[in-house]
Amino acid sequence: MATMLEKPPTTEPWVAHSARIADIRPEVPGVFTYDLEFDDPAMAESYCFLPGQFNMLYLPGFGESAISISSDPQERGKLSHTVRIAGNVTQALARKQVGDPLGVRGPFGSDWPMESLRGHDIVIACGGIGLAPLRPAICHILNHRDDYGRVILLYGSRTPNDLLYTQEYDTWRDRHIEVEVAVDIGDANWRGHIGVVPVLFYRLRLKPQETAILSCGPEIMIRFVVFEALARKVKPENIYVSMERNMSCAMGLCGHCQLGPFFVCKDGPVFNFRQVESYFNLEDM
Amino acid sequence: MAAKPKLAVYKFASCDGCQLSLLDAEDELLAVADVVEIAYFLEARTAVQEGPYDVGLVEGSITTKHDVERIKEVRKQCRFLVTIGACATAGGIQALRNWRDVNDFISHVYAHPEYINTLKTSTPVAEHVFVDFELRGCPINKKQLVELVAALVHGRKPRVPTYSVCVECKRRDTVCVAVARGIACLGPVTQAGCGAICPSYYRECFGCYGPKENANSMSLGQHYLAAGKPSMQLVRLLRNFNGHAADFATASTALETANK
Amino acid sequence: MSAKHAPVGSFLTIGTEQLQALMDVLKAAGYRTIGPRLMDSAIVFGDLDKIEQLPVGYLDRQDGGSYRLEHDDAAGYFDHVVGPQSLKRFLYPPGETLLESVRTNGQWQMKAPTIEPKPIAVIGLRACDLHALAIQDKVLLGGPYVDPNYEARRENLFIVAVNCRRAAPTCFCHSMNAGPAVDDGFDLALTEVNRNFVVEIGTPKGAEIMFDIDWLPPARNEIDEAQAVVTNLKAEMESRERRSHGNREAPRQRYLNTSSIHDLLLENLEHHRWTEVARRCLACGNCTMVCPTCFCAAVEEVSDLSGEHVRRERAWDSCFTAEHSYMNTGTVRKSTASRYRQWLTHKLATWQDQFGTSGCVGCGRCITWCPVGIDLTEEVAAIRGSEDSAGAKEARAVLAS
Amino acid sequence: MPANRTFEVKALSRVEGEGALYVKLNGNEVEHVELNIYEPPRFFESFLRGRSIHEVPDITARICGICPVAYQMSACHALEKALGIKTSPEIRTLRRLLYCGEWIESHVLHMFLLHAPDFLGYESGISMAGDHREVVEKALRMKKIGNELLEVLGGRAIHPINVTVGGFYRAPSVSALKLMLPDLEWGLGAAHEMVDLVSTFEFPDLEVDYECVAVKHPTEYPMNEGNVASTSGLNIPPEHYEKHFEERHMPQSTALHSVKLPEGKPYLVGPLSRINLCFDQLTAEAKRAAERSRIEWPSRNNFKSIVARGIETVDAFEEAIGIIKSYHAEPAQSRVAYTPKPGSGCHATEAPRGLIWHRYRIGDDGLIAEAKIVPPTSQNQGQIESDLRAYVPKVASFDDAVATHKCEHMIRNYDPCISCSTHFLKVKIDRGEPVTTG
Repeated sequence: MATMLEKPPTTEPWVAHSARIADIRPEVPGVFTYDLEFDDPAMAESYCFLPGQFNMLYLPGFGESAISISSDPQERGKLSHTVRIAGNVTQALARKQVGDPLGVRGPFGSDWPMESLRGHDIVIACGGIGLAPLRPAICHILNHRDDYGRVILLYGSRTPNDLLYTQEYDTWRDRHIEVEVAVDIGDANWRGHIGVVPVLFYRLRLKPQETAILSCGPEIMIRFVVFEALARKVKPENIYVSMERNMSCAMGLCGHCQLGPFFVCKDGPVFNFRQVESYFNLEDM
Repeated sequence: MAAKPKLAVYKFASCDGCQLSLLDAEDELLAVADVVEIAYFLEARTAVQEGPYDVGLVEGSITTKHDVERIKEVRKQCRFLVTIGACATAGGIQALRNWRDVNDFISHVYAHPEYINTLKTSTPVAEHVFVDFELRGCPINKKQLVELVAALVHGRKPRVPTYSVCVECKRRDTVCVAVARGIACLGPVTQAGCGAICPSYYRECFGCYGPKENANSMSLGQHYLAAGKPSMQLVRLLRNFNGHAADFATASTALETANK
Repeated sequence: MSAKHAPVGSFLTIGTEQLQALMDVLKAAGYRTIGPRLMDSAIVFGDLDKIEQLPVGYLDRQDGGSYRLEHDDAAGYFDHVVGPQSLKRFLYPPGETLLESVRTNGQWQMKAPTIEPKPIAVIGLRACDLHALAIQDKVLLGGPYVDPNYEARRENLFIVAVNCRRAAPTCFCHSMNAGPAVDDGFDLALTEVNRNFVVEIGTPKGAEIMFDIDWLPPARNEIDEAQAVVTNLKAEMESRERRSHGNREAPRQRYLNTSSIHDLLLENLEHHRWTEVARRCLACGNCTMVCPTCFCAAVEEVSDLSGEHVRRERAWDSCFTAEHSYMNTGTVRKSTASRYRQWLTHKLATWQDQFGTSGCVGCGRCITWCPVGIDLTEEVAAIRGSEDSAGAKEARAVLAS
Repeated sequence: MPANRTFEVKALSRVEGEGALYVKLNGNEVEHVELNIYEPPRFFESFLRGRSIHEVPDITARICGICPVAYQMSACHALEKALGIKTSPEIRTLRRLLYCGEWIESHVLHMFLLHAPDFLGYESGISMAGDHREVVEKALRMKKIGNELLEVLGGRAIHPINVTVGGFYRAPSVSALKLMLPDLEWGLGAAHEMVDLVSTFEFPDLEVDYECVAVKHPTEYPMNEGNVASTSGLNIPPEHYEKHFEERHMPQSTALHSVKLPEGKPYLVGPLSRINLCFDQLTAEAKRAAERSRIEWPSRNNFKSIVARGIETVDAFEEAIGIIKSYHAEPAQSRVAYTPKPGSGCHATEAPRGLIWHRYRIGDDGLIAEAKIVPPTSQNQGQIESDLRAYVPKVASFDDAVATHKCEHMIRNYDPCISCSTHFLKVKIDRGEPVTTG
């Protein structure tokens, strides 16, 4: 089950910690990775997070945006966010440079249950920017490779140019993570799969009883991933999905990110499929 | 800092009130002039800088053949085109002609109809060219206008709510005039932005900001009708300054038809 | 004369003079005293100095989408019921600044403005609103994150509750177990009996305030009469409610059948009734604004033209707006049907999952202040009605077997 | 210089609305002068027909964003006459206060953002602020106070919502008005300074024998009530307006002008006319300012209307202070109730830029059957052209650009509000396209 990170109570929950952009890396068109450093060394020292959690990044004048953390949770002092430039805040972020200040509140939300999945085979099924919140999970697996069985990454994007972290795939493969990639539209050099992520399940031979699924991406993709997994007799309680809603306060106080009984910001973003299955196929939920 | 964005202010058929809002932003006017280059604004300055402009604010509706052409030119000149006010956004009060025979109007007002060169309809700018953003209101709210300018200067989305006047009304603690006084009020279907002024003066909202998103004027109209309000009163209420806006127009037409 | 100290749980009697004295004592103790006042054609909470400001002799006629005041010589000080506001306005105000940031030399200084709220004593709070207060406490104070501003205001609240002697047709506190009797969470509770007030001491703080007031021990029958007020009202609400069953002509008393309501609603998320109510619903947000428990709030960035001075402002929000569920990919709840469903299922069902209580206290404000008089009890009954139809029962039985 | 010259301003700036100027010169002889209104027609009088009485002030406000109060006031008074109702003295006073707010905001706007730049050699108030920041800032603060007065009384500055036939929807609270006093006191002082400043301007020499027309009241400086009076001795109730003033086609113009009957002469409305006719009714402070201006009143030079506006601004501030100081309780009734019934009524009030006249007929159905509105700028249009004919020979020695600018400056003496003219002005749009109807 997802666990909440123990956090010391804060008397000023709305105050962001000041930080600075330490590095900006263009990943794919419209997506950048921002490395951040806290101004306060004590904060930098004590800050930790679990795979799957997110921060509220604050650009004064523009607002806050919930962005999942994409760095290695074990690597203290390093905090990265891979951001797709889409809304008000992220567009402003795109205009920032190394050294520019911003605010950080977090970490918030539930995590991929890496501890309780020890001993399992793991299928990570994600699409587009959805790989970003799973990268810390992959890092965790690499840090504890022997704790897990077979690990398969099924990843899809629109075109080959939209695939995140391609330079890391070989490293991952070296550490026995099977990486299967599909794109909607290939190009002249593309030799891989064409199609959507759920299709990557077709050739997969799973040991369903021992397999866990971690999925993040567009809701429609997650739906089909779950469908494929269930069709292969993966236990529903071993399927985890990361959901997205309008996370605005991140503390379950503002009410915006509700999904059925859940506040996605604090009960999620990572849910066990069982928790959210009844809301999955509903229009406008 | 990069060069200041160039701003142009245009006028079509209107009362000037919306562009006046910029001059009425007394606390911010000089600050606005510091952050944007007011390159074309006939009501305020004689000097004219040549286009193209980064931002064009358009006041007024399209009512002549010449203006149909002129708005296309304006569009070409402006990278980002914003309509300000009910006239530019919904056709304005001039759009009342859209329900009547304009020749009848002309002969009623003008002794020499042959001099009058006008279209049968008054239409919003967006029916002629692509509009990047619409600022509602009759008149627009100067705070929203300053927010719009600030947003454009800093490259963000203007914070302009699309919810109902009721939200503002309740926040400011005004007792609902529809529920507590039985006044036919358009607040529940009208977009916020004015600050919910009218109900705080014990009178109905008459729709200056046009229909809110997901407006349901039909339901509201039926409710007032059932409460005994004359249908033509409701038709007139919906046909003020945003009568041509889709949701108001549909509801007023339905109420008018029901009356016949 | 006065017995001075009255222990918690004891009853005593005061007249109107002592009610004035109570206000004076509260003021002297540093409280801002607020209570029901007649303003702008309604009874709303306002600053209260003199008991003459109380709406004595006024009744509120309430029904779906309608509220009218009426003078009645027989009516007492508190024979109106609830108005458009609730305590939410004072503890969780419709707008406040959460964070202020100033940029100097490329550095942002961010700080939360500290608030030092003046203590508030509220006079005339009803059972439903006390329950609503307890619910907001759970939401804003009960979780891992506490709203510091609410907490600061809440700590300094003194409550003089009042037992209702009358119910509006929109009231259904009895079916939500939230009234009409005031049962908990007050410092003092009043029951108006023959132009006197029987006072129940709820807390040591309440006892302390009464210490300086010239009260009398109540006569035996006064306590009985006071207790009869609420038992009678409850019985009356139930009987009116029974009489109004299926009888459109009878004066209606709202009632909400709460049995298995959680599952009832969550099993009917695709019920056609949501689409039907959306034809009438204006998605205007009034129900959420007047609801004493609704807590949704938007946090907006407010910036000056230079972008160097920035505030984060919180304002009441509503799940009926498009912005409420807006993500970069668009608004999740596009249709009015889905927004109404969100509101109702949250209020009556998923609230239980989140906070272990219903989000509804049966105050009826959402019915009265809905501009078109949509009635949540009717909506639930409609869903339950079709659920309980023979066909549905049969279908469920088949599924269960 | 060539014998045949034309000065042309395709789009007049720093005026409200859209107009053009065309002057044709043959030697020193003015052949043709035309103030062309090309603002499209908006048909207010037509769509007022069939509307409810209570909607009229809301609709007529939309004629003009700069002086909506004038439109609301003339309409309310005219309709009250048609209904045979009389408002209380308290309402009358509050209406005057509302008018003070409009005069302040409109006059200060015109003086410092639109007109003063002409005298000081700037193309706009905004660029004037570069060298005279303090003056512009002070003016903006004065203007803001006028707008705030409109907001307290009218709900908002542009298109106020609190004005209705019979009075106000809600009387302003005593405390809200009293709160304005310190600002108004400051404004009074600032207005004096402004009069002193604009009095030092250099005024072109253009003395005209104006027929000045304004509302005149025996005891008050004219705003809301009085007869229509003129310097030639006319003094008539507003009901007789149409017997003495008429819109006429002038041979040198494509537009119709209001003229005074029977001689068919153009006439002048606006602040200069008001001061010329009603100097005695100015407040003490305003008279003091007028005296300090060292301008001889009555004045025949409309360039000095900027000083007249300043004096009226002093007047408006002082009046506003007086009204608020004596406002001790909200009136028991904020408006007089009425039952719609057939009838006719007309009324004239004083917009910042001059007399404005409305006439209404209420039909048997209790709705508006007929409306006629005569705004100030249309009345001034003939006089503007006449002034130009007199002024052009004086500036003909300058090159075209300077001469054109001087003509434009002269037009701005009138604070012309073209937006509001158009709903009734006969409009010809001549851009070489075929003239079409409908």
